[in-house]
Amino acid sequence: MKDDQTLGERLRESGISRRGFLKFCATTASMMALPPSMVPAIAAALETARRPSVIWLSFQECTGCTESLTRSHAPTVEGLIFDHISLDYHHTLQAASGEAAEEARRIAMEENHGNYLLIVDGSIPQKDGGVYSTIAGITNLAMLEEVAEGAAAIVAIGTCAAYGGLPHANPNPTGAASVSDIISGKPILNVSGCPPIPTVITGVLAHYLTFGTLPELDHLGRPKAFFGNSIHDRCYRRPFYERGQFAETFDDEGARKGWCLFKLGCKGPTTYNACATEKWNQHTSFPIQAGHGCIGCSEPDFWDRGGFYDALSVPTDDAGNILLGAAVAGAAAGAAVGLMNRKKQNTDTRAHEKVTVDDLNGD
Amino acid sequence: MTADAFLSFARGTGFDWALTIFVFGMLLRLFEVLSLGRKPDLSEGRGSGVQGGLKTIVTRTLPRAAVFAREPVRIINGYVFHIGFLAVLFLYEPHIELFDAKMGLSWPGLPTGIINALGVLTIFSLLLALALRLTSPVLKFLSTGSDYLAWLVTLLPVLTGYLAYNHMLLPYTAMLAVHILSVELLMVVAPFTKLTHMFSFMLARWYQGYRAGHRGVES
Amino acid sequence: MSRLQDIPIQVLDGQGGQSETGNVAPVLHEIRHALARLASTGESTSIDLSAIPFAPGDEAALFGLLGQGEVSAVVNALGETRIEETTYPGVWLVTHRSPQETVLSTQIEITRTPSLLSTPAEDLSDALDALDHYLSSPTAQESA
Amino acid sequence: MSSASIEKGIRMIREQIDAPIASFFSSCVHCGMCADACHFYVQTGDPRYTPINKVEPMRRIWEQEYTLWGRIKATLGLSRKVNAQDFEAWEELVYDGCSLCGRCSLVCPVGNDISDMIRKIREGFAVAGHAPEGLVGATRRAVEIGSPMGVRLSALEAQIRHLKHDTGLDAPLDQAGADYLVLLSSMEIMNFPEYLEAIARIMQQAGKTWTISSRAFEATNSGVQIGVSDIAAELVQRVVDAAEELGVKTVISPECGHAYTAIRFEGPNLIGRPYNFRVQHILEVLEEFRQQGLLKTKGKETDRMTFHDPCQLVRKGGVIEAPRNLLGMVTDSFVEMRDHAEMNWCCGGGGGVSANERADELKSKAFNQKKSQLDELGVDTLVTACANCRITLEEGLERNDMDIPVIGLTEMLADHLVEEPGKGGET
Repeated sequence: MKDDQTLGERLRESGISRRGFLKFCATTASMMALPPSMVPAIAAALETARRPSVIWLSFQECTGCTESLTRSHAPTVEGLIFDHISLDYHHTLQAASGEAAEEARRIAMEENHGNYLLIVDGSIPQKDGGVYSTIAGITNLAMLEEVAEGAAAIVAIGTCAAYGGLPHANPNPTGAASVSDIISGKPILNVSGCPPIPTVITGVLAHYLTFGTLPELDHLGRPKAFFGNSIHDRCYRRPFYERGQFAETFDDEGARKGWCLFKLGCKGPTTYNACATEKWNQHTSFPIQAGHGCIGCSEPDFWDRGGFYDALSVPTDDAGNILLGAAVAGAAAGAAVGLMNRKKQNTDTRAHEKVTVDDLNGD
Repeated sequence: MTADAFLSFARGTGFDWALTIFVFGMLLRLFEVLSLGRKPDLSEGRGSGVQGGLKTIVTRTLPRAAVFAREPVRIINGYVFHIGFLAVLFLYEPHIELFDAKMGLSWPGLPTGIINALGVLTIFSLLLALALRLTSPVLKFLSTGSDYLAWLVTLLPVLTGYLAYNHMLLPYTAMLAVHILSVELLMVVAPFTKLTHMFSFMLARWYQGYRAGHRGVES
Repeated sequence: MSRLQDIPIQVLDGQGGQSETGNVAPVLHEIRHALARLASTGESTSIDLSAIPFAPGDEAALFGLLGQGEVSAVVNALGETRIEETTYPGVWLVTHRSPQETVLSTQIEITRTPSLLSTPAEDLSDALDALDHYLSSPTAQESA
Repeated sequence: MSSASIEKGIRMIREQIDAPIASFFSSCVHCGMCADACHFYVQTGDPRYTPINKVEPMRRIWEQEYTLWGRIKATLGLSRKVNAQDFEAWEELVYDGCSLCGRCSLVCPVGNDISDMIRKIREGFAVAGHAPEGLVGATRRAVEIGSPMGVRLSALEAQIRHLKHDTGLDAPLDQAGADYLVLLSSMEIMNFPEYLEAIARIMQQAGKTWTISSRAFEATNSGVQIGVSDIAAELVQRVVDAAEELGVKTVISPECGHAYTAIRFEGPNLIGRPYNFRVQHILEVLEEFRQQGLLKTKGKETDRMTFHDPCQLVRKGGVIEAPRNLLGMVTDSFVEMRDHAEMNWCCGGGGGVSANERADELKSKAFNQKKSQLDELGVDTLVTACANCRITLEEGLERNDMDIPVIGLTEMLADHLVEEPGKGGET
């Protein structure tokens, strides 16, 4: 493979017709959540896009993000993209292991210094010098700092890399942190989700490949194209919410009729992701469609935001004890004030001298 | 602090504190009132004090025609924001869910569109209430800082709820947090302002009604 | 292990052409506006259905409402793409599939001719070259 | 004023505050509806006369003395203690600007009995030396002479002699075992002796025995009006002693508003025990006679007339139907005022205002409310059942050049009595 070819050239070389290229551009636009009117711009950009080197670091994670990516539903398109990136290090996927693998990483870093794309999944333990997760004897913390230094941009894949995720959940025994907690001064893009939607991962990579830049981000560093709307706003069950039709349990009539899952704890209103439109498994379905509320997995600290089955409008703590305590304290304080008042009144009553007409002239 | 963390605070610690202060404060006020006691009425009754008290708690909800004729706008507006506020509070499904989850009580709600419209109505009604307070000589004379504070903390939950639902001003998560926080502000402020009337009005009506009932007087 | 039909869930019939959520109507309105634009200014519009929040059955309901018109074509490039005119001329349903036949994206195009149908300009010169090449080849001269 | 007397006033107000008062202050939302119910505010347009404002010093005392929050505020210097200037400033509002008519209590949406609060705050103002001179004088006369107007027994005896001379009817003094002990207000003795005659004739027709106590003939209770419970109790005690000594079954409160509620409802609470006799307003007695067929009338008035409900009777005494039933016996041309019965407007002279000379101007302003009610109706005659209302109304009508006679209902009924042969009259 020649590294100086553009993506366009590369695609045509692999025998794709001009209509095929157009179709590729159209489906890529769809994947990047760009409007179909962007297709010509994508085609033009692909003609000049170069093949980048990619280093993928997996830290404190469950490999769910990689699983999600490799199960992406459109192997042709994503396959084409991955054929045209140089995935130089991904310890789950690469054939090399041990010292050879680390060697590949070092070579890629040296050869593409300042130009490679760093993809991270998993959080980074910081406590006790980061000893809780190491690769080849190197702590995740040290490896991240080392690799990030020469990266053109960093993509944090999954909620762990983006915001700390599950390892960061209270009480966070390993001191897990997100990429952006550690690295500054580099463009960082977060593709959150536990795991992220595969088409969103590839869409973001396609955007970077195509345009050579990171897309527009929201205040949490996520691409607006995918994370610009809440699940609730794009949910097909939204009309039921508006009409006040809710499933009360998972097996009642409302649940069978596909009514809104708000009362069953759906976090759709405060969760920003593309599940409701992109969906999963070849646009087949997503959790709400399957009858379970959104758990908000693409938001920071979603593990610590109250019960998954408590409605958003319900306070997260058990109010029972507070209520009882406050009630007892309030009643006691009231009674205490009451006693003081009574005492005061008794004193007044005792001090009361019978009022006569002579008292009325006030002197 | 991210919007999510802010929301978590509002739903967690913030709510705990607000609820504590609200319950503590309201019970304190209630006990303060009741512990002052009342001497038994030794005069021969013409009617039942208990009946009069219970009756007045209900009937005093309606205005006397003679006074209504003098202040129709103020009285109707009073109904509008009271009913609007209570409807939005008690008939919006997510709110009902709160009562259900915390108290095990639930009842049917209204469609969100209607709640939204009621919210707008309530906001305008509260604005009118403020305008009346600022223009009527009597209200202006009577009003203290505490009255305006009570007005503000009543308006905020309705306003922020409306803004959150309609995705205005702030992203939903942040606005929802602001909304919940504004309710908590209301809960904290209520026991120390005239908002205590939300409970004490029943006592006041009871006492006057009891006396009227005992004397066989209309009330 | 129970079979699918033993699981007490009710699968809603998605073919009924009825949408309980009411999510179909807004798409139809969007199509109508695009069609009006096409008629007055000639501007084409493409609607990517993967960006529309559909309930199970909504998509089928939409397709049912649009119906099938006079033209249907298949483009074999990077997998099969079906291009069908609906009963509303100018409104096309374009379904891109991968070689593995999974749907990559579904689009409704409001245009006189979907762009994928017309021959790319570069292909014309390639075709010319190919035909010239053939005509200059011995086989061609023989058959002439 | 000495700070000692202010201290006394504050202590007295503190003594008055009970659970109802605390619940009222807890409930007030400053909605201002009470202003619209008050003739002093409506006629002057001065927001200081808003009823709830008249008890503002009491509210501050309640908050600062009886609530934790108020104590904290006071400690932090966020609220000011009630001082001599406050007493000075509020005296006029508490006495001149309120006739204790109770209309505000009836319209308060949260149910505050504001009128009762003003009745109670007066206790503090009185002992602090902030009661109006006129009322203090009346109270002194009530205690020392037995009548706020200084009417002595001899004056009553003179009226009884007139009665005998004119009609041959007697008003028996101190007759033990009578059915009824009749009380009179000074005004009835001095200004409206027709009342005494009417009673005598009605009692005769009904065949009831009655008496007047030479020791306690006065019904008016200045102690209640000025707001000194100790004095009010003393005045009530005089009547109770007389009634018990004479062994009467029923004490009749005359055509007077506050005298009725004072003896009927406040009395037992003032002296700290229930009575062993009944107390009725004269209209209640007449209504009972009517129902028992003991009241027979003939002929009807032809004048167009209306009835002025005394505030204390309708809003605090519960006498609403009786006057209407009784009026029905003697007139077909009775019309109601726009706001009548429990919503009637005060004449402006109740609650001690008429005894407080310095309030004259304010009282006449407040009367305009009554005037506008009467102007609307255009009646020939005004009937009422309270001597104090009657005097206030007569003064007000005269000042406004309105030629409408004011008549007591009892007298009017007496005028229509069927004179049965052999029973009294000029035999």
